[in-house]
Amino acid sequence: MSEPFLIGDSMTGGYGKGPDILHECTIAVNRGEIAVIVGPNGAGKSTAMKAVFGMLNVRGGSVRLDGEDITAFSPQDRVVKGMGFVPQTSNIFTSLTVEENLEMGAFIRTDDIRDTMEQIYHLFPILKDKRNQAAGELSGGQRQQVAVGRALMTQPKVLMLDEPTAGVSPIVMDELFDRIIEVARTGIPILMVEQNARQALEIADKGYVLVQGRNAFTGTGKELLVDPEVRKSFLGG
Amino acid sequence: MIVVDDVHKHFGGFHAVDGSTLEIAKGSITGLIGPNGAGKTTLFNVIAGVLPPTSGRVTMDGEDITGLPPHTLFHKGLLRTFQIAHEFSSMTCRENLMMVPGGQSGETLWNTWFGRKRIADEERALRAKADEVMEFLTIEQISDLKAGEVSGGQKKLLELGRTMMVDAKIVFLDEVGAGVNRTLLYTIADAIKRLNEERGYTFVVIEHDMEFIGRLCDPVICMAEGKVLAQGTLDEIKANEQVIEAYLGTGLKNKDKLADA
Amino acid sequence: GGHAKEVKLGVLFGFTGPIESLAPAMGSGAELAMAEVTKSGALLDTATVTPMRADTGCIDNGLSTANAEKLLADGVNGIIGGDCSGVTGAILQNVAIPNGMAVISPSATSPGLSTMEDNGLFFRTSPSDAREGQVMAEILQSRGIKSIALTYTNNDYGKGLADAIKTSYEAIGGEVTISTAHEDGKGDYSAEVGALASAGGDILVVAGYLDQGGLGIIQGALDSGAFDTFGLPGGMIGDSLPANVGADLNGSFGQIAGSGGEGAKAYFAMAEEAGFDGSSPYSPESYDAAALFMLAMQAANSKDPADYVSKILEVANAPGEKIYPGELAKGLELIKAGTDIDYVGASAVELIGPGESAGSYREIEVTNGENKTVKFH
Amino acid sequence: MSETIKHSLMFAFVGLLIILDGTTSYGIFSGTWNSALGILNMGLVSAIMALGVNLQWGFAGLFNVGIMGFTALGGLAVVLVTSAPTPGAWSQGGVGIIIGLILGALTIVAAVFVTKNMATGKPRMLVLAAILIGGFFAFRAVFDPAVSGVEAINPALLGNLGGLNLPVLLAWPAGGLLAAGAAWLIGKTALGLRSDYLAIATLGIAEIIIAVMKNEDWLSRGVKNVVGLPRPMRKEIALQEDPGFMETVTSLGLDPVIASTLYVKIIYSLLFTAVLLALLWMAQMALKSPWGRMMRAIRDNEVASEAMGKDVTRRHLQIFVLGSAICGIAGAMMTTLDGQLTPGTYNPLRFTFLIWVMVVVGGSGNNFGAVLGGILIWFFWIKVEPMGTGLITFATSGLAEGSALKTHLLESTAHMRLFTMGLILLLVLRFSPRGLIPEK
Amino acid sequence: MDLLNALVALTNYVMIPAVAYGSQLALGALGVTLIYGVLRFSNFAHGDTMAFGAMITILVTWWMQSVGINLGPLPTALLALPFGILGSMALLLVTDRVVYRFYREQKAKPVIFVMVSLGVMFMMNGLVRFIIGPGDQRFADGERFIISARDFKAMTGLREGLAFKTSQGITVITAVVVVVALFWFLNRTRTGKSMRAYSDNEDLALLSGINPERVVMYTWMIVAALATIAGVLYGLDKSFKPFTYFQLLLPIFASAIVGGLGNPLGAIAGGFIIAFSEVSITYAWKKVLGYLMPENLEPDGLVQLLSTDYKFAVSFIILLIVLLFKPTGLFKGKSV
Ligand SMILES: Nc1ncnc2c1ncn2[C@@H]1O[C@H](COP(=O)(O)OP(=O)(O)OP(=O)(O)O)[C@@H](O)[C@H]1O
Ligand SMILES: Nc1ncnc2c1ncn2[C@@H]1O[C@H](COP(=O)(O)OP(=O)(O)OP(=O)(O)O)[C@@H](O)[C@H]1O
Ligand SMILES: CC(C)C[C@H](N)C(=O)O
Ligand SMILES: [Mg+2]
Ligand SMILES: [Mg+2]
Repeated sequence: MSEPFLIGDSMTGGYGKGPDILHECTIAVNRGEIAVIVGPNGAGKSTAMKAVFGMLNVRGGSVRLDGEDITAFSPQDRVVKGMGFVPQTSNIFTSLTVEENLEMGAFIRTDDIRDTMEQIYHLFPILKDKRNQAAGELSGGQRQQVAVGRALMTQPKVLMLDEPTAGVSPIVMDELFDRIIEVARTGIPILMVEQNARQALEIADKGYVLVQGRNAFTGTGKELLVDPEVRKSFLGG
Repeated sequence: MIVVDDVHKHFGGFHAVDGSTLEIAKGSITGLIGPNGAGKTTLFNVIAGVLPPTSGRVTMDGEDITGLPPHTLFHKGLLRTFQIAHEFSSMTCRENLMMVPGGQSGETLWNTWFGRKRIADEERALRAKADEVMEFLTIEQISDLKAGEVSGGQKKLLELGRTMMVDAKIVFLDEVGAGVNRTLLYTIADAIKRLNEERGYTFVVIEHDMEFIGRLCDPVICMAEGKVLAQGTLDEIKANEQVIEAYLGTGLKNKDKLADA
Repeated sequence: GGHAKEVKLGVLFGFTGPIESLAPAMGSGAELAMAEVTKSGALLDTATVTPMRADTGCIDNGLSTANAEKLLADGVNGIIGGDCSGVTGAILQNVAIPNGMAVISPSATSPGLSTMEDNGLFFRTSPSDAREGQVMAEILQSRGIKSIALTYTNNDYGKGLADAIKTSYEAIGGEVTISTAHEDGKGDYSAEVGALASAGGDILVVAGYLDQGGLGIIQGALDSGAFDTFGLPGGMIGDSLPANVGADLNGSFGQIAGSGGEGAKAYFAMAEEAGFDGSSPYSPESYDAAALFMLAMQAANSKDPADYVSKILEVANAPGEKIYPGELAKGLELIKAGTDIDYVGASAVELIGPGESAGSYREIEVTNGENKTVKFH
Repeated sequence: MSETIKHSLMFAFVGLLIILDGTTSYGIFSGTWNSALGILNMGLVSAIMALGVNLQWGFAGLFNVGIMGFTALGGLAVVLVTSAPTPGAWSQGGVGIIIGLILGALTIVAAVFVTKNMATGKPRMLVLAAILIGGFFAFRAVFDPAVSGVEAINPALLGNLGGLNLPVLLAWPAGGLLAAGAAWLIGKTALGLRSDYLAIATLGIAEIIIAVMKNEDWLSRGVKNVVGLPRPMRKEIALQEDPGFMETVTSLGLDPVIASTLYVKIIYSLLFTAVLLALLWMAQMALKSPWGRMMRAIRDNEVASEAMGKDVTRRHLQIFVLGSAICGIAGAMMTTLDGQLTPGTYNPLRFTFLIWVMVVVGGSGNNFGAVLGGILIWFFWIKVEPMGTGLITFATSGLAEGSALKTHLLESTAHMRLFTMGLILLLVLRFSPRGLIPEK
Repeated sequence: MDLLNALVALTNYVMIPAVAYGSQLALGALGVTLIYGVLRFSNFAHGDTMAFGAMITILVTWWMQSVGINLGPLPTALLALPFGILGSMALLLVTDRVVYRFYREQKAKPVIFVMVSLGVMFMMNGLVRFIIGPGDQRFADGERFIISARDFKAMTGLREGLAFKTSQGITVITAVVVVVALFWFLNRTRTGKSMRAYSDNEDLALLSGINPERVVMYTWMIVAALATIAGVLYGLDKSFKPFTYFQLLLPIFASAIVGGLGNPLGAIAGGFIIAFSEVSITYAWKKVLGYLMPENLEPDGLVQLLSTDYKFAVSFIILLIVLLFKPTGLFKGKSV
């Protein structure tokens, strides 16, 4: 089996000097694939994402991107390497306008960003109306859209989303998943955490179930969806 | 129980709530849905006294509560959760819960010096109650962690847990489900139902998860652009053309493409 | 009385804080006198005199008392200080008087200090504000000035002096159009200048400090054309003022404590040689304060305050041979020989009843960018 | 457990510093108990102020930078309570002053009433303007002549109304009350402000209080100062003249002067310690109770606390008044210790920011931290001078005798004081960024 | 004629000084507000930074004067200014490296930063006095007045003079230019926006590829420039004295806060509010009314609302009133 494009390989670690939260946890995603992480609250999903992004002290294991070991890289360096990330909480610049938020997403790009911005506005029309409003004044769902838009602006080589659909309305969620599929089909791997797990797993090529910082189940999206154990414990029956 | 009468809330020139009129029946579990930015949270904030309405009136059991501050409303039995979790981040999760009940005798300075016995007794009871709530929400393992250092979903659960610390009359839940594991969410739904049936709490629930709404709510109110768009049972709402267009949508377009690949 | 080889004198000024720019020259003045005496070897069988500096912050009672305690602990035989009246009061009440330590302040001029129960331990080489008010009123009258605008630095010195000037001047028929305070060390004095200009008057009298707010006020008044002649009480007399303001100050006049000018002139020369500005306010008074201590010790043949305080008035006042700056050795010898002396010093010291300087004054006029003494009062 | 030991050790360390200062004259230490107790006494006062600030900041997150004002009010209380009434002051204008003040207050009350009860619009503006302008001139008309009357009475020595001629210990609670009253007024108007905005508002109010105390001579002689305030014990001189005291002292083989000065200082130490311990106990009990929990919740997230039924405004006001009252008490104690009220000495650096340094270095949110910080920082505030001198002597020891640089540096020694203070502050904060005894 | 005289008197004693003083405060407040906006703390060392920058400029000015370099009618200090800016940039960058960075890494609370800046203030305070001493220093040269009161009277024949100093002119012009430049920089340039983004959410800035240390460095450099410019202009107009610069901190903070912390426009507005309230409320109207009123109605008293003793108090009262209506300042400032 060839090496996945992005892999967090048996990562162990926790916050600061605190106890380990991840225990030999592995998550990986291939080019053009969508990998979805699900699991109960506090299982360590977000922690795993942060570990992959270098925002955590990883005490064991490694992170590799396109074959390169990036375990020791700082988050900014990973951004430069082409990784984009939408955290679960405080994921927008509240005092900047919507448009400035998007511009900041494209901070490391040097080419013309106007097209991408139009695409984002097309995807989330509400943001176009609010482009000059401070992002902190938006509704919960709108903020979430800004956050995802920001990450898309990066035109990353790999996109990591922590619960991108939390709080967005069904119609926008559908749009969002559509867009995620589209992005994935352009060859960009997508790693995301989702609590809207059923929908997410439906479009996922690969699914991970994390429990207490460990890999509990791993399989294709479909496999996990039909697994009765997984359904009962994590997908709401 | 709650009557919202032609409430407007403007931010500068923007009409976030634009003439909403609705009624929440005593003992009901009312669902409040609508597209992002419809004004649901803003309406909650107006009812709960966080934001003064630009115009309009809110009454609770016939009493005008427009513009009353949140802490007064709390003591009248009106509780709410926040869409973006507002935990007390430097306090432990247990303390987050224990601080909730009003009228604790230990909140009076005099008693902290001269009524220590009574405080100790009250504290024991409170602690037991808090532990019980956390156990129910499956977050007992984080009870001694600082609330700022727990996962996003756990914060939302804590948020919900606070409303369970006191006997409320009416509870406004703003997307408690976002970011909460579905299996747990449905357990919570059962609990809400139980509170509603056994203790007669009234609930108003904002949620984008139709399954959750379906399990719980009757009636369901759909808002859009600051106004009430439709009202009825979930099935009625789901069948409403306007609601579908503005809110529910018709599902994934790309799904088939995905299958092709 | 001990004849130990070392006499220690505390120098307790606000080396930091609002008057940090005055304090160095004051300290140097006091130390100059000590060095002079040490070099002469004439004090108490060739005793050396060691200065011990400590800070008052000018406005920090806590720091001042603590530092006074520290000086005592270090075994000083007298304290020269404090500088600002506020902290001086605190030092006296809390440290000096309880411990029977003698204190001579060169600059604390508040009348409130006169009546403090000081057990005869407190002296000042600066004259009283009330006296200066009279002198100034006379000078104003003699120059034919009918009305003045008056501004003062907002502390007990400024306020007391302004009150004195106002009362005396009005008593002889002058008009004070306005009497308003200014705070030292602030940035901008346009508001004060505006009010003063509006009130009008023949000249502007500035009862402040020449390198503090007083300078700012004069600068502002000149720049805006509000006044072109200024009345300058003691705190405003010093070389730095004409130097800083320039030709525009010519024609302004005032008075400063000091007689004959002989003593002062000698002192300025000595200071220049020692490398500091002797004409800086209260620098002469500081020299004199130190000198008085040492002369009194000599007269009592003891460095114990209990013995020598009673001698301070004696050496300071007539009758006796006049002693000027630079002649401390001579003074000490004379005392030793049993001759009475009258210390004049750099600031024409003459101590009166409650132990403060009686104050004779010289009238100053600024001509060609220099302070020229024109008359004595 | 080890935490407790560590913190006890820190207190022991501060105690040791004081003891060393009393016993050895090596290095920065003075070697006399007078000096050591002097530092301790102001340290205790500082600790009380720090306790008050910690209450406001550490418990409730109120950024009060007006400590100076409350301390000064405490000092004012001492004058108003203890000094003798000025003969004739009341007939010469005292009554007029009071009437004038009442007029002024009525004007403001009327203005507030109108603002609250009339509909917005032109008529309200007009009425308001009429009330304010009319009130202002009425006030000036009554007040100004009365003030001149009082201030004309022997201005060099009196010129003020004087006080109630009561024992000085009563002035301490009175200082607390005066500060509390002012804090209540301020809190009612300004507590809606947050963080640095509240800070500048309180700073401004403190400046206003000082401006009033400096310029209203009828109140406490303004910048002319009130000296010779009474004390809660006999003066040293009186002791030295008291045969009974002398007898005891000589029988113990002590120096009478030292014995008398120490006697006074020890009594102050005991009094201050008693006040400090009482306040500390109260603060500690409050902190550990549901009240403290509520306060922490409010500090943490006001919106959520409101939603959980806590009356944030009222609680803020409560703690603001309490904390300020404590500062007022400390201010009164300090003025008593100084024996004089000198309004010109109040400046924000010394009376506000230094206290803040104490709280933060000690560990904000922790009462013991505040107390430790108070005493320790005061110790350094006094001792940075010899330390600075030492530093500079050390730094220049390598330089050639008489070199220009060396002379220049030695001449500037005075400025080493604040320099060293800064250095110490940075060092302490570097090694314990959350304070010496951090909040748990 | 009388009307003109009244107007001229008012301009001379109120308008011109307030505008100049306001610009000086505004320049200082810009630095304070920028640090607050980006690094999120109130920097108490700002006054001493101003003093330091001005000091370097003065030393260089003296040197230039001694070798005969000058700018003709303009003060030589303008030529020396770049050196002062470089000097204070160096100082601030070193301070940041040695002191502040540690606390940034610790994610210390703003109040810790405030206390740390107090420590830095004490040390800079000593440093400046070590080098140049605590006294007054003069370094202004060139043409002192654009128009002096005497000339004005001669030219117009009015009884009242109008003085406009070169330093005032330079101050006002510089203030305008600097504000426009800063505003443009913060809102239009990438670096400027990244500074605002960093101040908003540090972690997220990191995720956008913004290098925080770079942002911090730029901030300090701009602050150094602002502080030096403010310090030098102030020194030119009034005089240079370390203690005054420390005292200036208070009105500067008041300006930044009343305008709304973190907002450059607010700093400007705040500077003028503070300056105008200090200068105008305590103004004695006697002179102006004297011109305006008929002879027999001329006022006896000073017609002064409040004596100048209360000028600071008044400016603070105005500040309070503004804050009561606009709790985060005129321009919706930040609060941490
Ligand atoms: N403080 C504010 N200033 C300006 N506009 C605001 C403010 N708060 C909310 N809005 C706007 O009001 C609208 C309603 O927001 P609200 O939060 O009520 O939406 P919502 O229905 O709760 O949406 P969601 O489902 O996304 O939470 C949004 O368009 C939002 O941008
Ligand atoms: N900042 C933090 N500091 C210390 N511990 C933390 C922090 N954030 C989270 N934790 C701990 O790490 C554990 C895993 O948290 P994480 O956020 O990864 O969960 P999650 O799987 O993303 O849950 P959710 O679905 O609720 O978002 C939690 O139990 C929490 O206690
Ligand atoms: C040195 C001076 C500022 C002291 C002043 N004469 C005073 O009495 O306070
Ligand atoms: Mg998570
Ligand atoms: Mg919402």
